[in-house]
Amino acid sequence: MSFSAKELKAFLQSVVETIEENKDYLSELDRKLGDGDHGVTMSIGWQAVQEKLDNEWKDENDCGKISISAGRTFLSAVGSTVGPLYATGFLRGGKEVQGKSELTGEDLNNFWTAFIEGIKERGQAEVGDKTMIDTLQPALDTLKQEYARSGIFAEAFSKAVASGKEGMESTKDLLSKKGRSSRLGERSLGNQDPGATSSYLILKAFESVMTSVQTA
Amino acid sequence: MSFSAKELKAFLQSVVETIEENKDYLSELDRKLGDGDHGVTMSIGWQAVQEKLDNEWKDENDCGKISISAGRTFLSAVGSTVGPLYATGFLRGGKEVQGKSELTGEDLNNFWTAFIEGIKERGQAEVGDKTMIDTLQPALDTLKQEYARSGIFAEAFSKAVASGKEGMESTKDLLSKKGRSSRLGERSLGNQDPGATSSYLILKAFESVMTSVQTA
Amino acid sequence: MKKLINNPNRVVEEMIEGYAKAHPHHVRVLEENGRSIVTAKETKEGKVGVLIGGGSGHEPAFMGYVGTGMADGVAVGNIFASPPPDPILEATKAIDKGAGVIYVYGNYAGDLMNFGMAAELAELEADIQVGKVIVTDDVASAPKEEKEKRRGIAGEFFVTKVAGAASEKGYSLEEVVRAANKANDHTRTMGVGLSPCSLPQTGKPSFELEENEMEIGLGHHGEPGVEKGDLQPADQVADRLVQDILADMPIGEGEKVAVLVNGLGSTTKMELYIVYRRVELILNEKGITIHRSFVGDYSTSLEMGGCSVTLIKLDDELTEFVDAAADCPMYVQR
Amino acid sequence: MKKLINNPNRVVEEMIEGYAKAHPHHVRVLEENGRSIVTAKETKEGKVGVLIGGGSGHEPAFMGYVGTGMADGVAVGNIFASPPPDPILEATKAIDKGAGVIYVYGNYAGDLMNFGMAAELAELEADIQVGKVIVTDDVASAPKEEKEKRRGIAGEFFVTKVAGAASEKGYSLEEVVRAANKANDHTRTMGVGLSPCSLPQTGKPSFELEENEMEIGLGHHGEPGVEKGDLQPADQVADRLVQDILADMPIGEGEKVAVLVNGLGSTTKMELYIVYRRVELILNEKGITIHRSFVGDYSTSLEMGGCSVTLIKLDDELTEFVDAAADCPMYVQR
Ligand SMILES: Nc1ncnc2c1ncn2[C@@H]1O[C@H](COP(=O)(O)OP(=O)(O)O)[C@@H](O)[C@H]1O
Ligand SMILES: Nc1ncnc2c1ncn2[C@@H]1O[C@H](COP(=O)(O)OP(=O)(O)O)[C@@H](O)[C@H]1O
Ligand SMILES: [Mg+2]
Ligand SMILES: [Mg+2]
Ligand SMILES: [Mg+2]
Ligand SMILES: [Mg+2]
Repeated sequence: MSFSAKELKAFLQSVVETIEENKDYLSELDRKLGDGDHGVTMSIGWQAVQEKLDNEWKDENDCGKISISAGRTFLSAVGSTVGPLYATGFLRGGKEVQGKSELTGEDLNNFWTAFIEGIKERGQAEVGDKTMIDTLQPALDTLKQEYARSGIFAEAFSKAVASGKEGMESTKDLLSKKGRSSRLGERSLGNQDPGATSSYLILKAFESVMTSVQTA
Repeated sequence: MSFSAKELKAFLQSVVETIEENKDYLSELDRKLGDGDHGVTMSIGWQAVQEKLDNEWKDENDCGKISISAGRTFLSAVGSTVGPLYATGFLRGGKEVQGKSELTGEDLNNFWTAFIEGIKERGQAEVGDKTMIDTLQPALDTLKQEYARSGIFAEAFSKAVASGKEGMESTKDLLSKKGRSSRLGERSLGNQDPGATSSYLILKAFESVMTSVQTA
Repeated sequence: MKKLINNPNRVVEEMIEGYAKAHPHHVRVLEENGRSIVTAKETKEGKVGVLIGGGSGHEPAFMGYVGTGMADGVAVGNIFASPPPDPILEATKAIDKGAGVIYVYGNYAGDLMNFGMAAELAELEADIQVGKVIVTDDVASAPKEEKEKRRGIAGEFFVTKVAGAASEKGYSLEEVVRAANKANDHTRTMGVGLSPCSLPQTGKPSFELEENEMEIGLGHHGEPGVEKGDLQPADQVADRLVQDILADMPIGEGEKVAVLVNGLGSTTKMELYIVYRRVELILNEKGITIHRSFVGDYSTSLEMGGCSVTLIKLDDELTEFVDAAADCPMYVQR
Repeated sequence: MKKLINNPNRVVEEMIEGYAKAHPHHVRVLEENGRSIVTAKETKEGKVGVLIGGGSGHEPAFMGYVGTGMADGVAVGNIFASPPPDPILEATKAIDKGAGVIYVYGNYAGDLMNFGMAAELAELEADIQVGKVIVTDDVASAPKEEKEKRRGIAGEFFVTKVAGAASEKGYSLEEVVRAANKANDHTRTMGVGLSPCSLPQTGKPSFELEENEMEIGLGHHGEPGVEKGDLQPADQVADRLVQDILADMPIGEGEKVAVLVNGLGSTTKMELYIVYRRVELILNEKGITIHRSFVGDYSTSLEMGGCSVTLIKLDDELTEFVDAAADCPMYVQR
């Protein structure tokens, strides 16, 4: 396996694209639970990342720098609730791989662990609160467990994504407790959380890059 | 023929009713040409007259007083464009029959002549301007001519109403020149003027009272 | 359309009640007539009274503009209907301080007749001298050669402000009338409508526009305008409005104006500032100096969507009056 | 819904441009960050800086409240989205006069994180002491026992006013924070929504209500409320809103309040005054004194239909601050 800055950028590029594709869907989910802007916000933020991909980062090989810069770029472009959350993810993840242009399975494992722990710390949400944590926490649990067991990161990550998907889907049956939809009560039932959905899309984008790395 | 205060009140009562029935229709006509309130305004004004009919005028026999009071009541209740116009009609008409509790054909002819001349003077509109004058002027012309010819007021008035009706209908093919719809240009074509319509309804109400007086 | 009201036939009464209760230090309703509202502050003996009015539904115009530096009294009509002479007359009597009263109102058949009748009565019955200033700022409502036929819309704000400030300064009736007429001569407005309002009594939209249409020159009561067309970007709309104003009242390089971007009711401040941005750009390019700007709801048409742009060309006198302080329940300037 | 805009992705930028151009004597945009707006007037050395902010779409909140007696600076987010730390931090640096800066913002996850991060950075990087006051006036947004979970809505106006007046008076940071927190503790708001707004980017209504429905407790961004039901007459709506406030914050006979009846965007002043009329009646009956009233659009949700009622219970200190003069582009008090 070889995961370099090129792959990291491919991952970011893939997130840009999946967010663009799912922009309306994410806003629609948020319209039912919150203020209807999640797709808009994600799009603004990731378009800012796109701009960096196209210019500043062209010759950058330090994975840490790229990830940290991605976090800052996203945050500065959007603010909002997800700005500090995803930004913290990329900042903390980036710190783990600072100075590295090639990442090992171990590095990637540390990246994602720091990424998700960072978001948890920033937002103080718990599983069951109907937030992105419902995607990210089970994904992290599985990743840790599977990576410890097999030592094969790509395999472990794929399983983590599957857990994240289940977690995302579980938000349909949850009452909102955090964020804009927290007062919705019963009426939040039946609707999937937008942040849980965008988190899944991000994990999924990473998985697809991992797959192409493996097959390449 | 006997036309006393009782008949005058019956006429006013009949206007109240016909306006109430045609309220939405008049507003709808005004919506196409103006600000959509003609039915509302007429209704507010005539409801105020109704209140007087039910109370203050119960024992009043002076046709002049009743008519003048009707004009004032209408004006105070509505203002608007038609307030001063119709009020002037009733004030001027009332002046002609002041102190009289029984009105002859001559009186009624004077009443309507003063009524319509008053409105013309107040509003300074001319035939063809697409206003109530397009109903009232031909009605007046016919009334004068026919009454001079036959000396039978009721008959002359009926013919006047028919001319008024034609005048009212002619407003459909006129460009607006006065009031709120005057800038409408071409687009005012095809729509009947609301004020021309309410004027016709008033004439018509008077005609029906005249008919019942004759047959009674 | 949904409205937060009780009885459609009593909206004006209840609005006035609420207004008087909310601002007891600013305004009071006359006992003589519930549609006459006057300033609650004592005005100076010898000050020319400034009286405004018209149909309601245009709030803050007109009742919101009673107060120091603006009007001393207002006569409130039914929705989109001129007030009758009574409340005008009563307010006239209440605000006259021996120097006469100026009436400022829009050029509508109803207002002309009702204010005209009130003025006659004031002079006849109460021996109060009345000066009448009829506002005709709406460029779209008649061609240039027939300016006297034009309607009064948002520009009435400037004419009222000038009359109020001139009277506050101690001008005589004749002078206040002159200044206010000058303000009117120097003022032009062009508007655009995007969505209709509805009268509480009928609930019907005041006009019809397709989901992607706008109408240039639409009247303040939903009267049809001069041109219906596809909704344009804000910049193009602003270009059109300013163009039409400048074609009608050329303003040379180096000349000075005040600008009012007025919301018709449901248009957000965000949109108004986006329009303002472009207006500033155009005037700036032409070398016209913007002395002061007003952006917000100054004269509405219930919940109509759209906006208007008003320019008033300023000389030194008008500049002073536009800058003068004012303190009204719905408009304060320091 | 139709909007007078150019590019949906640039509405906030263009609004800020227009705003800054319209009021150059009042506000200026920082060169360091286009989303930071500060007062154009020189503020005194040693004055506590007052910084507000949040998502845009609530105009006049928040950017309209920069000026004497209110805020010294504002950080402007995207529509309905908290600003990121950068513009908050830059505005903090610009308005600090050596006495620290108070942040007043609503209790939303995004604002908590972004203002929180900015405060940390201000202290770390620029050695500026920051006090944070989080507004939680929306009674509908959480039960009484969980007041700390409540959202901030129209009541933010009063908290900002108190912070601004306290800082103007020369209070220390600690004291300004205390006064602003007291204002928040004394403030309750209940709102009702009648019709949705739409984001320029999606054009979709923020929520759905039938033609004859209203929703009590609806959030300022279209977040679902506590109860959907048939549209009631204004009096009953007012009764319900005031009842819920008084159940949450009892106000005794003889106590004093200021009232704010706030429009959400497309609701007319006529309706707001009709609602005010009833609020006054209820408070009057209970022997509660209304010291001052505010009726109008103070915190909107784009073109949403509906209104909110806010009560702030006044002691002598709060009375002084509510009465204090203010001079902002979208709000002036004399
Ligand atoms: N405290 C929190 N921790 C983690 N995620 C959160 C938290 N609060 C909200 N979220 C997530 O944020 C999402 C909403 O994001 P978005 O719509 O972009 O922001 P906003 O709520 O400011 O409009 C929610 O769907 C939820 O998943
Ligand atoms: N100068 C005038 N003379 C006679 N009738 C007029 C004049 N101006 C307008 N009208 C009539 O007034 C009618 C409109 O009345 P209404 O809708 O009640 O008042 P407003 O125009 O104030 O809303 C028009 O249809 C027209 O017939
Ligand atoms: Mg959202
Ligand atoms: Mg009409
Ligand atoms: Mg009318
Ligand atoms: Mg948001």
